[in-house]
Amino acid sequence: MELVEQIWIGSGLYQITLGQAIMLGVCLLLLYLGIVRKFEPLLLVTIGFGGLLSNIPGVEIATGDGLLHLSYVIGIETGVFPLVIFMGVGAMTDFGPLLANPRTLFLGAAAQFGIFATLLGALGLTQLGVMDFTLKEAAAIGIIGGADGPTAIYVAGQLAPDLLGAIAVAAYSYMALVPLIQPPIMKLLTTEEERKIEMVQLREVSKTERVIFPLMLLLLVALLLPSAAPLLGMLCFGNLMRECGVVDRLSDTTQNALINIVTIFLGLAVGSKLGAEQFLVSSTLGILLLGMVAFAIGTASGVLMGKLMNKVSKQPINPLIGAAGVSAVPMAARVANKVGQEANPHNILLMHAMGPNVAGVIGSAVAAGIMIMFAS
Amino acid sequence: MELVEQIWIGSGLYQITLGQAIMLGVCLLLLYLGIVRKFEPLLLVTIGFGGLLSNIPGVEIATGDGLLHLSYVIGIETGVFPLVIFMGVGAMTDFGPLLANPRTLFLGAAAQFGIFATLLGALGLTQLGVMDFTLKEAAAIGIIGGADGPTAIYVAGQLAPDLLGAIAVAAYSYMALVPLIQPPIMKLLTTEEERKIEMVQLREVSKTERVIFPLMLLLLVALLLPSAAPLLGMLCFGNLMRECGVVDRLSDTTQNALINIVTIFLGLAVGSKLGAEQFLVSSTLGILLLGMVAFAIGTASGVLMGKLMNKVSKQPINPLIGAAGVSAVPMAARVANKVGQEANPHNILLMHAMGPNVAGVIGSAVAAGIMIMFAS
Amino acid sequence: MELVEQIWIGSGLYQITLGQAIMLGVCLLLLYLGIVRKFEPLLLVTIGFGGLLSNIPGVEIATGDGLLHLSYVIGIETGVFPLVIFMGVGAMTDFGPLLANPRTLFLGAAAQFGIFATLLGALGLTQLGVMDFTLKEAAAIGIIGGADGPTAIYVAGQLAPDLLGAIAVAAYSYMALVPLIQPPIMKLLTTEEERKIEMVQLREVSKTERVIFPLMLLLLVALLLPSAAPLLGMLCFGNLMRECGVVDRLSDTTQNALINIVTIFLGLAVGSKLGAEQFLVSSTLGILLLGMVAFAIGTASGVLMGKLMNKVSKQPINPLIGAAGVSAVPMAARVANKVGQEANPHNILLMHAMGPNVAGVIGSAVAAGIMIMFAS
Amino acid sequence: MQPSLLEQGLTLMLVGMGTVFVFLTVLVAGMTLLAFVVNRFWPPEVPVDVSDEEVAVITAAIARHRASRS
Amino acid sequence: MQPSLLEQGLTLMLVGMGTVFVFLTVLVAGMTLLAFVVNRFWPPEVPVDVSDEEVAVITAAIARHRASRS
Amino acid sequence: MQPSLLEQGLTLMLVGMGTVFVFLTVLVAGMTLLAFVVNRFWPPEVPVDVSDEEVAVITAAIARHRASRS
Ligand code: NA
Ligand code: NA
Ligand code: NA
Repeated sequence: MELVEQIWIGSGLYQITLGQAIMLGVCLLLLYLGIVRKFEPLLLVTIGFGGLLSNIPGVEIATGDGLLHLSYVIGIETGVFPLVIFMGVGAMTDFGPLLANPRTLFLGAAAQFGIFATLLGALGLTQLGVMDFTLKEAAAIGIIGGADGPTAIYVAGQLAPDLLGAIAVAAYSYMALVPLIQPPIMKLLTTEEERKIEMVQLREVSKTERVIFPLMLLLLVALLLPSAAPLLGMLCFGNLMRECGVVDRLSDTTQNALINIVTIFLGLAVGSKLGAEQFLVSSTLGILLLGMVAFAIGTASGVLMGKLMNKVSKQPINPLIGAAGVSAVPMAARVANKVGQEANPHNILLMHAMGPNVAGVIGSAVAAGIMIMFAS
Repeated sequence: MELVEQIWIGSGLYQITLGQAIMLGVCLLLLYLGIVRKFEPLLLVTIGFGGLLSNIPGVEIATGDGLLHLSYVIGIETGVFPLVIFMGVGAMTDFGPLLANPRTLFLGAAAQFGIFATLLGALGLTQLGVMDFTLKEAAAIGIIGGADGPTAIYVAGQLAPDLLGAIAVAAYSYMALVPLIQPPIMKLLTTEEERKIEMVQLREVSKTERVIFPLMLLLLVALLLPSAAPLLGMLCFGNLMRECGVVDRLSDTTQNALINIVTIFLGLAVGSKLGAEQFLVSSTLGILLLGMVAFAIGTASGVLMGKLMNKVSKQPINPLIGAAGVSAVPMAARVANKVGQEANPHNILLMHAMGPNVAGVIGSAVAAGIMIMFAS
Repeated sequence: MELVEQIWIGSGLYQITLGQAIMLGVCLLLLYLGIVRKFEPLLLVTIGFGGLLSNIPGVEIATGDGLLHLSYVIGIETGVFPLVIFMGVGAMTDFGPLLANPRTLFLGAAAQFGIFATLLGALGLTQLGVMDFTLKEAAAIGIIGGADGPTAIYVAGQLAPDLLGAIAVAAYSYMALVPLIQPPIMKLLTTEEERKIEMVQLREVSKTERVIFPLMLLLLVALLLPSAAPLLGMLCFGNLMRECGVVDRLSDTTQNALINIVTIFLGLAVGSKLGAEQFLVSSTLGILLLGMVAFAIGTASGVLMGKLMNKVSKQPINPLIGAAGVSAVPMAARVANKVGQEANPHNILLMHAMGPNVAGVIGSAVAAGIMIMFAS
Repeated sequence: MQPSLLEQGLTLMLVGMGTVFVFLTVLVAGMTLLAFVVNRFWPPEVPVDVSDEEVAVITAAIARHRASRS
Repeated sequence: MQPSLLEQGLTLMLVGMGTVFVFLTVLVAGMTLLAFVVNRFWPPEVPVDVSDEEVAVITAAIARHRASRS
Repeated sequence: MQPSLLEQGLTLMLVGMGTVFVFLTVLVAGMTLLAFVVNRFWPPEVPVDVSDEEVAVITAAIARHRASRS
């Protein structure tokens, strides 16, 4: 009888808190978004399941010697997992469209305004007494606006580990919502005529340029902004392996087995931060709201920069591709293409939008470097 | 001359103990069973070779900073390796047959009697003064009867690390002996008529059911028996990745590169526990004997439960499929199919036996949860 | 303004030292050799990029919690990375040509003279006051002459971590230079007649021999020279997985995903030792010089042993295959084949040279065991 | 009085097997309910890869092909 | 006096956006230079997969094939 | 008296090369024995991929093919 009581006391039904029950529901929602709605499934499925495991009452999974907590300590606290993911992203990224039209980097730069505006917003809410964020935390929240999952996780792991769960969930959720969030903003800020603009075809980029580009980018980072070197360095390393043509077996493994393994454990590790007592706090709501704002502002500033560049440039630039500057590769580029085709069915913007899209990845890594430099 | 003497003193011929020589022989036997007899080669080859390395006199491989000892500390003490293997098993398991006929779970439940009977046997031998096992150790030995390698290694790593080598060797050896151990017991306990019973074809199981099942199983574990959550949680995670259809690249890597890498180091790490001074003790003999008994009792109780269910059920149930309830996937299911076909050549029991077979995996993980809860 | 100043102070342009600038150039040279000249690209690209990252001023990448330093501590200090690479090499090596003609092991033995002669040279330079190497350091430098990357990294990691960067760079650079360094020496030491010698075709080697060979080698190592057991044990383990035919999925993963992942992080970790203050020291120049000498002497002693064996043996032996005894698989065997064909276009030495070539791997691992035993 | 090791084992066996059966019974109930709900509200579509008409067309084509070879 | 959190944020925004633009401007310059140098000194070979003659041969073959079917 | 570094190196060289040769000699002996035992007791089956008859058939087919082309 004593043993039966012990089972009952050890059971989840006895131990579960309201918060844990709510979080189990939230995590099921994330799984629903990932599986049924196909929102960034690679991350939402793994994070969501990690979150379920973290809210099982009474066992060490997301704490102590548990697998999820070990993954967190080994992979996120050290920054290793997001850096390896960045290496994989580098190995999967074709910088050709950017090399063919370097000026689209400015679109990727403008879209980072969302990051800094959100930082300011988070500090403003704190000043008003609505929220209570430190400068570090505000910086980490701002990075959501970079629309780049591993960058957000890397910065949050360095500057605001307590907010990591909310920041990662917000980043991946909004990245998935790009097709809903961006089009109204894009249409609001552009005229029908601007959306119809067709762009001249991109030039061929030679292999030599492709191989030298990651090295040049790395050296510029080293000389100008070393604090962005871990993130951009791994991106460049992955891209060099891809383009150099002599280590294809390493590049293949980086793009497949390695990034997949790390994605699984990254997701579980982020999920370990979805424990009820950490996630169900008022700041989470603030982060979700601010993240949405960050996206909207980033999109808007990208489009506005596109309009400006179209005015001053000799060659026509469709301002819609500015929206792709937020990153969210390749979703945001596809959205730009789709909105363009609605106005002009012959308008193929996809490759043109890939330039600002990958520029956005570089841009938010640069912004991340600045945040880490000043805020830490 | 001094140096030559130093080589001689450093050589294995000078340092080797009788125990090490015997263990080298035992490990060669394991390799023979794995390579020539094809007994669970993935584990017996890696464990056997790890055992060879561990019995090389005078070098740190299975101790200190050696590769095998590091694998043990990182992978087995923390439980990470068996949990990752369980994730891989989940990604490779088709729960369809079980979903089509949920009642076969009872067969998987009954077969777990072997576990608890063996626990009792180990304690009985201790009471009689023949052996000297603590409750924890007896619990870890009992799990051999679960016929599930990673579960046995996980439990032994948690409850009785000193016995891990013997338990793992026993578990995998007997799993490989399923085609020899089970048939006589199955034939003894069933009549020719029972063995001839044909079962109705299984219904199709929809994708929705397959996706929801691992989540439902996880939530039940969370609410009823959280101590089984690490093992069953990873099983469910792997299975969700398999069935959800949106993270196929993660599922593929889990089923291939990841599980293969972990299998290699799990085998070596288990092998590090085959050192002579740890393995050549009287308790090893007791464990090998008790493991055999556990298997026999598990098989018998599965078959007897099959007979009972056949009596009370409207639809016919061939009691042979009860033997598959011990796990040992998919060997035990194949054995049930083969014995069935000997009695009735038209009798295709394989898919029907897969239900209790995977139920046995769940059943022994549940039993493992109970053991860990009470004994630790 | 203060912030702008902070960026300037934090920038690489402000912080960079002359040494770092030189090292960035050296690493770009390594990348050039790897990518354009295709010198051992798997290692020179990863080491070179790791070296670039290590010489970025002002950030923790190759130190503290940085990814490269973590890789170094986890993978090189423990010896895990080179050992896993050796397992992969074992899984990729066909010992058939060696089994068909065991006497070619003597060629692999003779070529190790380069190792010990270089050890003596390093100590001689120290005695003369030109350099300042300890016995341990001299031993680690000598292993460059083994022409086997992972062996050199393993020994340097154990005996002379400070020299690891220079030793690894020397080892891989000279391995790539084999087609330039070896032919003149080979032609100098052999007559035209000797180079024309055709060898009798190798016998078929049965699967049984192939499976037993790695076990026999391991047992001999265990009994005679346990200090070589970690390296040769992993080589044998990989080869057993390859040949036993029952764990092909483990062998495949070892030859692909696993060795590729480890190669990436091994390269980066070695790169972390290319920091200016560690690499730009006079001893690096000494190591580069001694490494070249080691190669030349190893090649010469292999060829001379080939001449001797050709004299005393009944069956003709082309002395050129002795040069393949330095390892550098399979480059050195190809060079022997090419030089042979220059003298006699019908002379196909490739498979005959593979015997001494893989014998060289075993030979240098044995030499490494001796070094580790005495010097540590 | 502390129960003997054997008594502890006996209790663990009873409670253990009980828990295994209770847990798996609940799971059976859950799976049955799941099957009912899913098949009631989201019945799986019958896979219709090939329409009757297509079958007729293909059969005729094969017959023609065979006739032409003989 | 220590600047308020909001003032710190404002400065960080100005300096941050400034740095992003400066960095990316330098990168644009670098890429433009790179493209110029590479195309000047190592112009990519124009990929000539199919010669004119081959095109003629293939086109003729296709035409013949179509003619034979009708 | 402690031997000088150079003397230590010389000894290490002699003992080292000696050990390498002794070890590899034992290995050669082992491999020779292994080959003898394996070929004596478990001789490898001669691989018969293609029967004589098949060779004849294939040769004839090739000859016919060549003849038809000329
Ligand atoms: Na971005
Ligand atoms: Na079981
Ligand atoms: Na060598």
